[in-house]
Amino acid sequence: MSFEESFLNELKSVFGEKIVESKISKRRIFLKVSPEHYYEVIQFLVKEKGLYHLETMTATELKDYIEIIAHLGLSTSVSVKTAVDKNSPTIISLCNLIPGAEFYEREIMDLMGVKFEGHPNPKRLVLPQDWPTDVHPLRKSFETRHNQPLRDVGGE
Amino acid sequence: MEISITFSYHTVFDCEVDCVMSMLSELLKNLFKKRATVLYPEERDKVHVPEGYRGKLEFYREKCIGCTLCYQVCPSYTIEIITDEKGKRPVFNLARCTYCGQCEDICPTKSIHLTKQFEVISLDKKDLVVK
Amino acid sequence: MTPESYLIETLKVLVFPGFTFIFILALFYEWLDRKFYAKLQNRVGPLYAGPLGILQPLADFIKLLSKEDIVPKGVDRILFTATPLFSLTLSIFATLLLPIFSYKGILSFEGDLVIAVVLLTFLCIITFFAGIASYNRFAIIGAERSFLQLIGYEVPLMISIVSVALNARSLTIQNIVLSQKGIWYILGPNILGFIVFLFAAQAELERIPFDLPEAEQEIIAGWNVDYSGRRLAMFRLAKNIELVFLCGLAVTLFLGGPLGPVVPGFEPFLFTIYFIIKSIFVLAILTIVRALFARLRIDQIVSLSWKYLLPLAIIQFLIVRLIV
Amino acid sequence: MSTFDIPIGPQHPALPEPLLLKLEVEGETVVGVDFDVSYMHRGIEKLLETKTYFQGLPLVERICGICNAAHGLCYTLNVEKLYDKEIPPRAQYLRVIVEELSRIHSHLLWLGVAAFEIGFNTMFMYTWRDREHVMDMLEAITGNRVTTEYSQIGGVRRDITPELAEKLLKTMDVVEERTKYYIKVALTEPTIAKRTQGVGYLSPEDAKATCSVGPVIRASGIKFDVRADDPYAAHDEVPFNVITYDSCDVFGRVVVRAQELLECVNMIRYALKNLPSGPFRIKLPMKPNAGEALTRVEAPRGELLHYTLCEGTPKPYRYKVRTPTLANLGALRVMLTSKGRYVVNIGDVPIIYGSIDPCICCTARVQFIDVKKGKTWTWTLDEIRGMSKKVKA
Repeated sequence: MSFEESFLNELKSVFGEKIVESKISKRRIFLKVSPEHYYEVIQFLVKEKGLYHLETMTATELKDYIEIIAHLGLSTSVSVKTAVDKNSPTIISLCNLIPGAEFYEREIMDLMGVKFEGHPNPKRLVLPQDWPTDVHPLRKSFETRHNQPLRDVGGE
Repeated sequence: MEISITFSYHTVFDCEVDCVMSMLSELLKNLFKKRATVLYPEERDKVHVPEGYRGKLEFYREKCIGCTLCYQVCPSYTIEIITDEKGKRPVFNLARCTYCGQCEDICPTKSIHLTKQFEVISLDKKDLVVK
Repeated sequence: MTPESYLIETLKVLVFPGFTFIFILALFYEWLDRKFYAKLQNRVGPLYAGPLGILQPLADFIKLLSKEDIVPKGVDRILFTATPLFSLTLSIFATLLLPIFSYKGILSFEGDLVIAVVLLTFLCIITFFAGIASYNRFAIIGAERSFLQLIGYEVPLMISIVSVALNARSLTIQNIVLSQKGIWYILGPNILGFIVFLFAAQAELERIPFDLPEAEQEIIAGWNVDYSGRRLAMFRLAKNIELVFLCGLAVTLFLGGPLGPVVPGFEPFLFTIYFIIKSIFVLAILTIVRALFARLRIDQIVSLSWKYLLPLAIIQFLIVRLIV
Repeated sequence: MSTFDIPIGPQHPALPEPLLLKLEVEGETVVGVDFDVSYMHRGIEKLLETKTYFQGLPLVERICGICNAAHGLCYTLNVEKLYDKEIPPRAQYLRVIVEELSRIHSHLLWLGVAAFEIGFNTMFMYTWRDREHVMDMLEAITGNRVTTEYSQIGGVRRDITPELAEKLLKTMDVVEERTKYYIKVALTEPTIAKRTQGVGYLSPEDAKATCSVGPVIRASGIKFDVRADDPYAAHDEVPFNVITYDSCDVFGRVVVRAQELLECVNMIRYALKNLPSGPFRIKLPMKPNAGEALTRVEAPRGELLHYTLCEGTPKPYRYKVRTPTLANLGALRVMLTSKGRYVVNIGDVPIIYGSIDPCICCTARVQFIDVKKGKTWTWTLDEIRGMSKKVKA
């Protein structure tokens, strides 16, 4: 009964079926949660279980939805995943729970276009100022021009 | 929000003076030490290049079997595959090469070798291409 | 005054202990300072311009002269052009007071020590005006800092000079030098004064422990951020000549000026040699201080000078008052 | 008191990092700060999706010039988790050695830059001279001073020969003796003490709230080090102790980094002494099996995190890199604003900013947009180089 399994069973006992899926590997726990219970689960993890350290937040564009993952934890890291619909992605911001989440959410806002409600200053972090506001580079739809071989520009 | 900062460090006067003195002795010791800088253009031989340094590419045409593995693994598309009389062979455009050594690593017949030559500069792009 | 004495006087001012000599000495001191500083840090320092890089300061000076001289918009034009000229002329004027080839300088009259002290303060005020003239955020902060720093180190500097004057019972440099014929003041009661003078000189020249007005990391180049081309060349030359002046002043006040064992025939020649050797000794100390410390914050500088330099200067004054 | 803002801008002569700090200043005290990281955004995460895992390794190593061994190690550990094959222990030990060597060179580099920030040029010259010993060792072992390319997917590229190990032990004695001298100077030098004590204050509560990592959080008294909490490679066998200091200011960070240097030296000695024998590399197929992996590594600046989602194809579906500097930006803002009795002076800004050891090139990646034509495209590193050739030719 490794630490991860006992931790997971405890979470399951508290949240029951709210946790849709879960996966365990060495010192890693992946949980899939619906967007409504996302804030509730993370609040439980931060307040009761004392996982104050938010490692990072990842956004991945899958086939039909965008998956937001919040990785929490010091030694065993717990990753809470939620699905967000692709065309109008909005989710609750974690800034009042963990002030450190501000920069991770701003980066996802820039690159993936996910709106975070209640974010203290939703300004641009990573993209240049004059970048058009609707273009999000990390979306699969954003086509990058494949690199051509070095153009031989004549030269001397 | 009142911030109370407690400084509990020891700034006893004597320990500061002896540190300044030790710094002074270090300075004066350096006066007689040989200088650390190696004057590159003049003292070219003093620059020590260790074994296994990843420098300019060298290609042995006879060993190559044309498997184009190096083409697949090169991250910066330095390698172009052309076919000459003996078969397929890579051509390296050193203008793009980042000297990561992946090609030397993956080549089954060890026909690519990164030499210790680190001065890879030239006025003409033509001689940057390793045939 | 016969015509040729006029000629000799102008030659004195223009060539020997005057402008050309000081110009060469200033560049030589800058080269020596940079070379010694590099040697202390185990590196090479200027090397390529001339033998051992001795012409490097001259090369920098000429390069700056040939560079484009940009005058930014919104700048107070009068001050912007006047301050470099003033700082250059005043620092050369100050060096005329120094006794180099005999025990009295070219300009030597009753009470010329006061002029030297006034010029010291003038030079610092000019850097303040230079900062204010270029209407740039960094320059304003740099100017404000140079003034704050002036308040810090000015009083101890004055007291240490006054205690030397008290020791020699006169305000003229000539008498001070002559009264040191017996024992130099540094060996005599004025050792504390010498230390205070050195730290104050380091602050006047804005060198490392006190180089806040042009702290490269915080406010880029401080008060001379907008100056370029000829103006910057003049400012840098003025800074070097000021270095010569302060080393010379330290030598005349504390190390007995150009005095030393003398062969009757060649007095002026030997006096100059002694003067140069002693001021190189003072320059070496200044460079070691530059290599030894980190830069202090503005509030720390002012508190340091009021907490440590001022009491030292007052003790020095009391010692001289009691002994002499 | 009217405030006006001072830009300590992206092109600053002394700060080598392209980060714009907009400081609101009242006289000499800093009241507010806002920063902008968008000057070095190179689109690396997008680029990694167009390259296979094997081609991605040299690109990941070039995210940051100083801590590239950490990036390479984190990348290879991450991809190896997808294969879940057994990596030979000798490779793990060799990885720890090269990682600790690059930590020494990164901390020595930081000590020099921090001394330069407060105007102490002599210390800058000395630390960078002594760093050359470590750089020569890195060059001898891995073939290049900075981009080490040492840990590969499936093990390590080269083995350490006995005489290299011999030379490495000798270098470690030199480095240890010099580090002891620097610790003595850093602790007692009056001017350094004046410029760093009580500057850049970050209370433990703020450190926890802003999720800061690495020496910044350890200098506020919180024991958090990925090598101890979530051991990777051979860190569970190589003993070391986590250095913390409770002064919560720049001085604490200097002490933590200096002491960590000594820890690295002992770790390298221990790892060299009982280096397990056996192969140092195994062959892995080009195509990993599907799954997702999350790896955390203790880079010199703090906890570095790589996450990848793979769908069985040789190219990653999504690759996320979170560098330690991004985590410390929150702490930087807390440190730079004056509150109550704690006053930040303009003179302190460079040293506070330097104390988190920023590496902005890690945090951002370049993309171009052409506003006139409204077309946007991403240029890779090589095309930027191609472009520069055109300009030059």
